[in-house]
Amino acid sequence: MSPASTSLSLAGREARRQRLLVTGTEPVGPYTLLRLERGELEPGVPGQFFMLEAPRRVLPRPMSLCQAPPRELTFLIDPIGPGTRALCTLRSGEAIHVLGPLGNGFDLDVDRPVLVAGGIGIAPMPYLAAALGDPPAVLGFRTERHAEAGRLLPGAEIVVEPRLVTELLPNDPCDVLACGPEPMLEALRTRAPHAQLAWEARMACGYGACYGCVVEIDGRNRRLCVDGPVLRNAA
Amino acid sequence: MSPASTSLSLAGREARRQRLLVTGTEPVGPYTLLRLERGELEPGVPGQFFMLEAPRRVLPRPMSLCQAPPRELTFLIDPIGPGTRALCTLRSGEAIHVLGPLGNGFDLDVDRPVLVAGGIGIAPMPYLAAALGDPPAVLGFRTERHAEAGRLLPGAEIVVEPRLVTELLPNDPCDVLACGPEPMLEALRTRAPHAQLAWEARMACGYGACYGCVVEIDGRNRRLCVDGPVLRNAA
Amino acid sequence: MTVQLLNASGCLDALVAPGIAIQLDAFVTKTVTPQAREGNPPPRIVETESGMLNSIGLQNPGIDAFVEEILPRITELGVPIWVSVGGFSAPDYAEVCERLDGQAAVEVIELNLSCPNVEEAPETAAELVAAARAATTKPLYAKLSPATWDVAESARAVAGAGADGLSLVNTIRGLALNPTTRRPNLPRGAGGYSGPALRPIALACVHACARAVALPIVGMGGVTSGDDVLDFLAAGASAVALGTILFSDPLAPSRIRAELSDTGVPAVVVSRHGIHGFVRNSASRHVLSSE
Amino acid sequence: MTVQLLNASGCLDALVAPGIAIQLDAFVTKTVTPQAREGNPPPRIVETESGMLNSIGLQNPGIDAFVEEILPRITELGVPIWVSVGGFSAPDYAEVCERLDGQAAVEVIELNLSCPNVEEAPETAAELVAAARAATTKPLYAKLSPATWDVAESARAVAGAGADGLSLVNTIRGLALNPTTRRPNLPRGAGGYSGPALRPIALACVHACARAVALPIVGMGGVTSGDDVLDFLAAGASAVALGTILFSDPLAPSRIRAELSDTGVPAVVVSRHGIHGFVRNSASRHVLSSE
Ligand SMILES: Cc1cc2nc3c(=O)[nH]c(=O)nc-3n(C[C@H](O)[C@H](O)[C@H](O)COP(=O)(O)OP(=O)(O)OC[C@H]3O[C@@H](n4cnc5c(N)ncnc54)[C@H](O)[C@@H]3O)c2cc1C
Ligand SMILES: Cc1cc2nc3c(=O)[nH]c(=O)nc-3n(C[C@H](O)[C@H](O)[C@H](O)COP(=O)(O)OP(=O)(O)OC[C@H]3O[C@@H](n4cnc5c(N)ncnc54)[C@H](O)[C@@H]3O)c2cc1C
Ligand SMILES: Cc1cc2nc3c(=O)[nH]c(=O)nc-3n(C[C@H](O)[C@H](O)[C@H](O)COP(=O)(O)O)c2cc1C
Ligand SMILES: Cc1cc2nc3c(=O)[nH]c(=O)nc-3n(C[C@H](O)[C@H](O)[C@H](O)COP(=O)(O)O)c2cc1C
Ligand code: FES
Ligand code: FES
Repeated sequence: MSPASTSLSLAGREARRQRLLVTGTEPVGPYTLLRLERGELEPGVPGQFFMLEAPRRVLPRPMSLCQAPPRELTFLIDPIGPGTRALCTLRSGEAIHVLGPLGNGFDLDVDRPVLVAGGIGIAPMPYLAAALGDPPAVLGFRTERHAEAGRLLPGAEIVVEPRLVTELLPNDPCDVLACGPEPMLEALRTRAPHAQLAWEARMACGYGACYGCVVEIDGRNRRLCVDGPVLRNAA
Repeated sequence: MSPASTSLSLAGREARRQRLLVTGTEPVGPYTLLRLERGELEPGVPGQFFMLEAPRRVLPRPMSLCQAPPRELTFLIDPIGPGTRALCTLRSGEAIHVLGPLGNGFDLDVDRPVLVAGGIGIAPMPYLAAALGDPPAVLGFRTERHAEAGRLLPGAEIVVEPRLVTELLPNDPCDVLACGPEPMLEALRTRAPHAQLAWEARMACGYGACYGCVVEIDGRNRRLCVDGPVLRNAA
Repeated sequence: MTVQLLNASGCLDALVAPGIAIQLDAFVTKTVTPQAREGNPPPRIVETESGMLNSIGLQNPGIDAFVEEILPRITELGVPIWVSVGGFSAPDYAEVCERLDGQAAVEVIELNLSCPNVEEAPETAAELVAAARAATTKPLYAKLSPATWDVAESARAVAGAGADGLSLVNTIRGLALNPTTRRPNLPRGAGGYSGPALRPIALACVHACARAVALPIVGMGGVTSGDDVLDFLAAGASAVALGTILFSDPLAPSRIRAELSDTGVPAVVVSRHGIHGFVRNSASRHVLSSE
Repeated sequence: MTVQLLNASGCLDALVAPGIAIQLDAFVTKTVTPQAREGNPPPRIVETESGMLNSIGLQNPGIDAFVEEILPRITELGVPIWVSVGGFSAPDYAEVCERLDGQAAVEVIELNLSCPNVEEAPETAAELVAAARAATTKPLYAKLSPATWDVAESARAVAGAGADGLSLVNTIRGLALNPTTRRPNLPRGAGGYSGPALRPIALACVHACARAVALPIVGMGGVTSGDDVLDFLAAGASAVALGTILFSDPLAPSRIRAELSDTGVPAVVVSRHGIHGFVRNSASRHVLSSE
């Protein structure tokens, strides 16, 4: 069992910090699905994120919740550097500190949801799809191997580069909820003025303490960890 | 099998550096006996030492060879700080870089050898005793628990504080070969003018590169790793 | 003697994390400048092997918005408030200190004389302290950089200019490159280096300054544990501030207090005897007032 | 373009480890002073989380014994020799440089202007370089400390005084305490901080100086791998020196060359374009002469 948790009010929301046991890891294409005991943490709203302790690193790493099975939290991790590699090599029985849920998730009050994800941007989609009753989804990947991650979202349409997700967007009006690389989000921004987009930035703290994660919103530098990561395009 | 070794001439002596597999560890009282595959390293002369890579530490740690069983090298380690603790928690199958043998060992050309050790100073004695045909030996320890290490030197006389090894020294002339804490070595120095004493100093490199290990010998600062660790008292 | 724990300036937002701020003996604000600043362009942070680099660039709402909108709200927390003041000239420091002088809620003014991420003022640290001294009667803590050959000399200079205490240390300039492009990982090139790697440097600065001046010292730089806190006290600090550790462990203040309450306090006294030969009670006057 | 690897002064004894010295493009001696020095009392070293502190105190036999006994023997190794020169006043530097000026075996003189473990000379770095410049026609490399607010300024000053190159950086002062006694782990208190923790600081200094002056730069500070070497070259170094890594891996020179020969060289060129917009060929004149 994981040791006791502590609750914290961060940016007016309840979050908890607890040392959680790793219950398992499995490869998903080039990514790793990390399963943690849920402990006393709330899964939160789809699109919110958690700060995961990265073994032997100075700073934790922000990760979107991928799935919320009973008594577990899972995260889909792309090993692109030292922190994510350390997380992907965790073994069952090891434990890491986790803080969350953090930030603004997706607004689920939408009429015609369509989920759009590129690459590791698929990470928050399984939990989001479950909350919205498996709406239509389109996924784009760099290679066939990356596309294996599509199995986490059964029924989704999948394209592999050079084809792009934007080609698959329905022409009739819909509510886009998206996560992925910046070029994809920028493309959607013009295509779907009211899309809800989950952005990324390097984060040191994840709860508003460091001002490291700012992005420009309406000409002002705002903290993505507090005002995002999900932003309404128009906003 | 351990990867290939490289040979080096250091201070005019041949040494080798190789990544050696841990074949096992066993507790010996409060100490840990670390067993390594011998690879292509020479065990050297009793009293010589090796620099052992301490996992996740910046500097290696100097350790005297304890035993030289066929195809193995063993080291007796007292976990007094981060480096020795890291070495004591190594597991079979892990591997560390080892450099050696290094320094001046004991001069084995002695008529009436008596081995004297205090605490972890017992470390080089089993290999030394084997080379001299199990001469008489006296061992001093801080507690009964530490004294369990006496089993590495069957037949040795053992005293536990407040009693001191010096009480057990034979009165008729003999050739003392000793290793242990400074107060013990200083006491022997006065008792046995020609004793061979194995000293300690903090070492960064172990092969004469850093000048970190100097001790005062005849009013000059000499590198213990090159001119020692075994010094002839009178010298 | 209980150990005084503060946050390091720029490492905690009391309005976003009030539950953490109230665990501190004093809350230190992010540096406030005369005008509002948007700060430096992102990315602003990068991790290194045993620390991190930041290039925030003193993003803050400016002294007017601070006094009108922020100060009243953090005052409600009931934690003693230290305001960190920055600027680009002596008049800047004087202006901000003057505005704060009338604010009863402000217990201490910390002068950030050493931000590595913005252009520096033309005046020396001592001149900036003198300008601030003329503008306020509040206790002034001078925050010094470790990037100097003789920090004790700087300490004597700011003490002579009227500083009531020292905050040691600020970050030191560091650079990291992207392993693929080999370009600096931060747009401005260098950033401020903080975290565990900074600790030995910070301890050396505290140790040198504690011998050079009789002022109380808030020690900081890579503190992660109760053990680290004891090192800073032993080196001559009278209080300790937590920075980078708050990013990975927002609960560090309570954890560290627990670590200290086990074996801490006697060790503190012993150790400070060990270093100073006596316990510098005077050293804690401003911070102790928060008890 | 091949990468030039040297040892950092004080981190290798060519007479004890000739097999390592001959793997280098140049061997840099431990700092030599006018008189023999016994150095500081032990213990002289302590490890930290990601570096080490040393307080050797320039132990060396003095210039006479160096020229008579040591120089002839290291000359036999056939490796270009850089002699590190130290002292406690401008005349000290001038005296040692004058003695070395006539020694054909000496290719470069490196002026150690920044040892944190001994009392410093009263003169500025530039004055010490000027004194050395007047005493010898050999190429002079000025070795600077990272413990300064504006290292580029120091670089311009020593360049103006006649330095032909820069060695960046020396150690920075650090302190560690014994966890039991809470007393400094080194008798003199602070020591020189080196190793991986110093790398971001060293890279920032190289980056700043490469922009400030056109001199070749020997970069050092926490180099452990070929990847680290590429970082220093990208930051503007024309050669790289290995220090603390030699203590844990005496075979680092050959290992690092192997790491570089895999993907290294193109990366170097790319990366230095990335930083400078052009490859500073002039930068390598002294060190390249060792090819
Ligand atoms: C709100 C949020 C949610 C996230 N969710 C996930 C997730 O579910 N799964 C997942 O695999 N990743 C996720 N990320 C990205 C992940 O946090 C980073 O990839 C990770 O921090 C990189 O750390 P590292 O040490 O492995 O690589 P680093 O060495 O830190 O970085 C490697 C490379 O990636 C770049 N980089 C670093 N951090 C980021 C970042 N945050 N965004 C974009 N580029 C970056 C660096 O510039 C560098 O070029 C999320 C990020 C945010 C902000
Ligand atoms: C030639 C030689 C042979 C040695 N053989 C053995 C051996 O066979 N088995 C064994 O257990 N140890 C041996 N030692 C001692 C061992 O190297 C040190 O205990 C070890 O380096 C301490 O590292 P650490 O990180 O665990 O502790 P540290 O944190 O480095 O030190 C912990 C405490 O021990 C003190 N200390 C550190 N290094 C030394 C040292 N070299 N000598 C004395 N005190 C020190 C420190 O001041 C500190 O108080 C030998 C030392 C030398 C020089
Ligand atoms: C993200 C970040 C922002 C900082 N902002 C400020 C600031 O606004 N003013 C200031 O005086 N110091 C600032 N600092 C420096 C810290 O207050 C502290 O001096 C330094 O980080 C060393 O402590 P640490 O190693 O515990 O972080 C900042 C540090 C970090 C990491
Ligand atoms: C044990 C030791 C001794 C040193 N002696 C000298 C010296 O005599 N002269 C000098 O200029 N630098 C000396 N240095 C500094 C190194 O040359 C180098 O500048 C510094 O260690 C940074 O490199 P590193 O991190 O790779 O060790 C010494 C460093 C160490 C660790
Ligand atoms: S990550 Fe620290 S403020 Fe957003
Ligand atoms: S340990 Fe480096 S010279 Fe002896």
